Amino acid sequence: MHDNAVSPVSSYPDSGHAPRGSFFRFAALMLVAAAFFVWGLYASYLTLRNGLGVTNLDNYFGFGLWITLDLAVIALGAGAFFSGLLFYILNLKPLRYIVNLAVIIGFVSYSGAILVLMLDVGQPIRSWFGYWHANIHSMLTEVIFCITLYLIVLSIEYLPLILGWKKADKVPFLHHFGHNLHKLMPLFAGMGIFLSFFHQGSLGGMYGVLFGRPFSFRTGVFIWPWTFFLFVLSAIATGPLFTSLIAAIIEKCSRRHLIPWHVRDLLARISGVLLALYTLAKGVDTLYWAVKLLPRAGLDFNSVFHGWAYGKWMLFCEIFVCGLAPCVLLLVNRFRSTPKFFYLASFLACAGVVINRYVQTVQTLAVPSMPFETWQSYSPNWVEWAAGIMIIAYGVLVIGFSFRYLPIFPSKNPGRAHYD
Amino acid sequence: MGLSRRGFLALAAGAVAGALASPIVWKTLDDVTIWTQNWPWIPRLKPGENTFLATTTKMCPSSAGTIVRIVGGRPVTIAGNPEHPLGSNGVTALAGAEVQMLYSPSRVKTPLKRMPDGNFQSISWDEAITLLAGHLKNASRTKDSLLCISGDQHGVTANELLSACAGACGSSRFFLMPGEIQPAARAARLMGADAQPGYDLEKSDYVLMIGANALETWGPVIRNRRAFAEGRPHGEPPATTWTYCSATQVSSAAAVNSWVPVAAGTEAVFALGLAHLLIKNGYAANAPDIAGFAALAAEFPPQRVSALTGAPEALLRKTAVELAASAQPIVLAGSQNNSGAPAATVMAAIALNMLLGVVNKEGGLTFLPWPATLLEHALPRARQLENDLCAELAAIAAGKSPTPNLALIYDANPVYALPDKHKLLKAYASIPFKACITPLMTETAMASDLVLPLPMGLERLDDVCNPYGCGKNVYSLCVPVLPAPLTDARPLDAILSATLAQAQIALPNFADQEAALTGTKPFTIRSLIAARAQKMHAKEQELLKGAAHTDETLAPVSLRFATDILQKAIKPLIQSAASETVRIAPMTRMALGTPDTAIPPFGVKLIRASELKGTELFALVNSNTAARLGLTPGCRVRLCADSGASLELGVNIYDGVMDNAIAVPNGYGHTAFDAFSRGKGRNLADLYSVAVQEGLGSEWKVAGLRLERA
Amino acid sequence: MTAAKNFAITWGMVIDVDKCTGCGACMVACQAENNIAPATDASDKLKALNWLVVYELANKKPFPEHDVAYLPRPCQQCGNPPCVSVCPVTATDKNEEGGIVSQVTPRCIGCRYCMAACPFHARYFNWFDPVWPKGMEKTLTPDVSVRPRGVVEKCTFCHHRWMAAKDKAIVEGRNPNELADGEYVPACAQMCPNGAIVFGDLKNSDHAIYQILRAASAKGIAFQLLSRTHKKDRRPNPEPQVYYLSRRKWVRDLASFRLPKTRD
Amino acid sequence: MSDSEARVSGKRNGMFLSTAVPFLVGLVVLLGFGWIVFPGLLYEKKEQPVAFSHKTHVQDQGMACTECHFLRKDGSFAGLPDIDSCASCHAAPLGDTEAENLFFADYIEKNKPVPWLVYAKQPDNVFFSHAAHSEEVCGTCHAELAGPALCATCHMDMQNMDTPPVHEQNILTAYSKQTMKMEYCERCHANPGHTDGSTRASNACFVCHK
Repeated sequence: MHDNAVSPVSSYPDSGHAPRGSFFRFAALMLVAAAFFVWGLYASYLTLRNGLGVTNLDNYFGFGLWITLDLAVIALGAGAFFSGLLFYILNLKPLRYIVNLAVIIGFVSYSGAILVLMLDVGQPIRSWFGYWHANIHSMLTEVIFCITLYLIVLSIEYLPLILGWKKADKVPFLHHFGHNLHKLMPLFAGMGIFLSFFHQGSLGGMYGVLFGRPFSFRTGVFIWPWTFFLFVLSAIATGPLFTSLIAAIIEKCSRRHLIPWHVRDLLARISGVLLALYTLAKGVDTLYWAVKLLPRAGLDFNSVFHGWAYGKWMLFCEIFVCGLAPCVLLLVNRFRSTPKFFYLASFLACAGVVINRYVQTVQTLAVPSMPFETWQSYSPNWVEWAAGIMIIAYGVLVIGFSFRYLPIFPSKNPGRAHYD
Repeated sequence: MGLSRRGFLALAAGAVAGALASPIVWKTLDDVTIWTQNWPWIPRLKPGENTFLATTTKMCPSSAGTIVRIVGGRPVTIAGNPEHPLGSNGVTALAGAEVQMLYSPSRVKTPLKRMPDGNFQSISWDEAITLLAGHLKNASRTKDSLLCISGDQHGVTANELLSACAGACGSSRFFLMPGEIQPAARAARLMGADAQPGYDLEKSDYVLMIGANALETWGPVIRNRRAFAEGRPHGEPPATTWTYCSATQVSSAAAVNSWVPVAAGTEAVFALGLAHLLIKNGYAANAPDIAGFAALAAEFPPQRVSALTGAPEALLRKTAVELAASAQPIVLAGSQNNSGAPAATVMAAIALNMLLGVVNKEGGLTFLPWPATLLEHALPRARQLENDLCAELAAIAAGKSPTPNLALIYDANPVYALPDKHKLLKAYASIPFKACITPLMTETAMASDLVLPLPMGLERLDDVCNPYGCGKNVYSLCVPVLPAPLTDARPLDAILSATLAQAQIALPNFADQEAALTGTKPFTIRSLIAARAQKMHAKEQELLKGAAHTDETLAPVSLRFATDILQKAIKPLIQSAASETVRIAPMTRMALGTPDTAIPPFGVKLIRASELKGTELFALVNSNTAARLGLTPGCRVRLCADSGASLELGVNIYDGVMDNAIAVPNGYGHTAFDAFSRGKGRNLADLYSVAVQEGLGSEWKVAGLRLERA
Repeated sequence: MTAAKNFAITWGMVIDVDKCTGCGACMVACQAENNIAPATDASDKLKALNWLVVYELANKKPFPEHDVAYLPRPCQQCGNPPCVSVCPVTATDKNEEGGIVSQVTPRCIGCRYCMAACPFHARYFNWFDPVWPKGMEKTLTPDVSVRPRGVVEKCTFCHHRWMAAKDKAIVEGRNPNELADGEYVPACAQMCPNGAIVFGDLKNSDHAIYQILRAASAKGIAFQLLSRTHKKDRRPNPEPQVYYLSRRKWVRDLASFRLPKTRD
Repeated sequence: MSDSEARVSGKRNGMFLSTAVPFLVGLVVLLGFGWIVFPGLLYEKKEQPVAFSHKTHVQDQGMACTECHFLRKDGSFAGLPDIDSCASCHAAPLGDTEAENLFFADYIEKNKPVPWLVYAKQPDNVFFSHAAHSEEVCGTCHAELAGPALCATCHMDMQNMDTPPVHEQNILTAYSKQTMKMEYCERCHANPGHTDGSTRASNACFVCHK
């Protein structure tokens, strides 16, 4: 169905008038997602009712699957602010096809992260203390501020798409409101970029500042440890790839061609460069850490790895399998243009970020911090998996309904509100 | 004019604006947040005036003086009483939990009667007294058909009341639960001293502990540890030397000067080995039969001692040299499972102290006169200690002595604590009617026909007199800190006097009229205490305020080595030491409670991760033994003994255990009590069997230990 | 990377490892004094809630060279606490004379970031609401609030005993900031039957701890947990206010994390 | 105006009527409810178990405040007197007021402590030292805070109240209406004039929390 040559007309998406795939297929998919969502809700009810003791978290592993999921989902959700930057600020016109999807993915990942954070925090009702009694020295304060504010920005960016819904579009006020709002998008995109840059970084900074944990501690510049910049770089490198992956999945499910190849090609080239940059930076950081920082903390490279769950294979994966390999696939034209390799590269890059977030969160806590302590291990139980999958199901639901009823992708039909 | 859609939207917008500009949202958010700080289901604190009451702990074998903090009439925490001769600022992990134990879920609330279907039904005190009186009356008709078991190792008044009651019913079968004091008293008597061996640790500069874990469970541990601490200023080399010989390098071993691996049950051999070395370099005692003893000691050269006990020769010689070099040495000996060593062990230790010439000397082995017996029919303390419960139950099982009609158990848990379950407890079960006076629902209470609630230590008047291991005479009272017990419990004197009266049996009177105080009823704890205080020239009012009475007078003794008896007593020890290829090394910790308390609520968090995982108990073996026996960490084994008993355990590797020893923790395997103890691990006592030697009491040992992969 | 905060009064502890027999009386006293709920099953040591834990150390040699030592580990009340700087809601702070790191559970939102930051594992989370057997809540002392689920708690050196000692001094007309040695002692230090835990004001020469620490440091037998020794380690040192003594070198080396190459 | 303009202005007037007015109505109603009615809903009113009259005790009998509210030797504050100290005078009914007879029957004879509803009750996580807020401490600079005046800074002026005021308890927080919140304490504790070394006051967390 795909034609290699990049021609504007023929690849013009046949959206707009053709029916959006059979309702039955759509309903079936949404039902499955809803089922997982309800299962997650039950797990959440148990957690909120009985206390976090129902999970496998403990006093060594205060952070576990949920925090790993938060960080991964927020990192992969960076496609929103980055494509916002590319489209609204740097005016890369072809991205108009994908910017709306990016915004929805961003909205889903941030609201999903906040949802699971409300479970993970011991006293969710007091979370507004993060603003009221903020501790300006803490990286987590910055994360709390920027994630919640950026979620508001994402909702504002998502609002015009919602107002693009057929029934809402008929109400003139809403139509005009949505249209005017769309004009302000560059402003919100700018705010989103500022907020996202800092909280993506602070999520990394959270681990880098822990001078009690030699595994994750890094020196840095001014108040930002190097992990601050690594997290930002890895987020913007893999965000767009994640968005393309989701777009590919949507196309496959709805059996419709939505985004011309040249858009994905552009994103791939940008991500490829950023991924190369990130992999290089990650390599240098790992080297400096292994050669200089660990020995000074009384440890050596071998002593911070243990068994399979905290093994060196993950570091190897992060740098080579999910770092170098995707760079090559994305930067070499021949591979980039064959979809199979493109999607493999995207998947590997995203997997690399998830591994990195897992290692930074869980392995940091597993390494014995006192010499007379031993390695401890952590494995999530069904409550944690259920709540985690709930977020993914929530994402599928929101993206599914948005795709079906909201004008995400630009269409030929002039009557319909479309935004490019 | 009806409201248009636009009008409605405007109204709603105005309402929202109004709400946001009023406290509705923000005050509610603030209050809900404060609600999370004061959830109604979280217990509230109650202020009150702080008062402090001094008493002595009866729940903990340390018998230490304690101070209970009371807030507005509620006891909350317990601390040590530094003025008390057996106390210090600190308390043991068990005594520290005594206040919380007042509210233990396994408290017996009311008298309970076992119904035919096996369940208990709560009955009134009158009903219970009538039932018990009936059985007491039948038992008093035939001689010796009442069996009394008392768990009070450290007091005299309760035992006096109980044995006087038994005497009044024509029975002399009054027994104390097995402990360290019985073999010590027997050894002293056999060596010519009708007195209680005492150990003046405070003034000793070299304390050799053979098997006796004096800093954890042996004797008045708080006083022992105060003496230990006083000899070791912080950071400086210790002024006193403590050496600990045991099979496991735990608790005391971490702080003493040197740990000597000695297999459990071979303590006597190690002592004789030392005696041999001392005699070889000129030590002699002026006792008549020194020659015989020297000959016996000569049979234990270092090589043989090392082979039998597992202690390296070098350490044996080093200990002997240190003993000789120290000014005031003292040797303590006891069992490693804290339930009574064989008499031979204590005899060997007394012999060593004789050789070192520290008998009745400062810092040495002091002999304390037995406390007076006040009531008629009551057994004197010395006779009480001669009666051996295990020997008696073994005799009943073998039919050599008649099965009693009635068993009266006071504050004791024989069903859990006694060894040789197949033999001894079968005999115990054959007793038709068993009445158990206990504060907590123990295994014994569950197996009894009548359970009578006794007030806890902090709720009753009781006394502590010369607990075994102290260095001088000490007498102090356990004073109630609550106006009345929290449950419908009655003290022992109330129960016994009501029962005897109902059974028309005359209440025993004071033995000698001089002690008969004016007007007070003799058969009460209060009057017995008053009489004893007067006899001791102690001030009763001070005692009731928690002060202790001490007395330095010692019993003059002329000791002999009694080599013939020692030779007979040591034979089975050597025989089993030689035959066993692998031996049990019991580990006892105060934090896990005694058989009468089980694991206190605050003790659960002190259980070592290597000992218990959920309900599965783990034995510890060192890497050499594990390799030899083919054991891998986490594998499961079944320990079987000749007596047919077996114990299924997991195995953990820990190199603080000597070779050929399997270290098994004591104090687990409870089937009664509450969720803090029930169902956790296995009871090590089940594996032990009892060997009774004529005139030498009974000896706990694991005969023919075999290991099978479970 | 802030430098260590210092105060006129610095409450500190010197724990003599050579006198600790691991009996656990300090852990029981701590639970009773600070209204910590008992647990029916505490075999999952990572979820058991204690403010003070006694670690069992071994010199990793086979029998018979094997040696054991017990090390009680309260909160180290660090001079430069890794936990204070990371708390997003300032629920924990080192801002009070006396140098005790405070933990205000009504403000804690339970994010557990401070637990990740603390290398001594001295911080514990309430995974469930505390439950006492019926009636046992009558043994709650009025000095420490009962913490609900969802908040982190830590050893406070029995701070409430200091406040009570200060009140007593005020009523007796003395200066509450010049308490005599032993007037304010945490429950664990008071209850240790071996007197292994010495407590006092590190800066006050009339307190016994002052001399004991000086003498021990002079003899080189005092050490601190994680007191690293590599010159170029630019990580800030937590600077605990809890010192340990041991005349056994393997204990000092094992617990103070000396680098293999630079071990003396 | 042309009719189109009229229509437009009429439309505009209509528009004004149909949007602004409902908006204002909604606004005013909610503001009224929020500021007047709502706060009352949060509090549950209760009477004291005994109608104790400070006026009778302080003014008529001339008792000093410290006879019931005093600092104990160990520095703790006695707070409300226990039943025994009441019984020391009220061994038998002294007057014939109905409240005293009730008090005598329900509490003195049964020796049952009176479950007073404390107006200034602080939550469990707050520690307040009366010893540190004594006359000697505050009186050095604030001469006006002598005797009862010092107590009146945090408590209601009880000494001449004949009947105890109604106790209002917040149904969510269990605080009483008079319970001091943190910002009230910080008037002194966070006041630079106090924390500059001139007094022992400090705004550190553990000074007030436990």
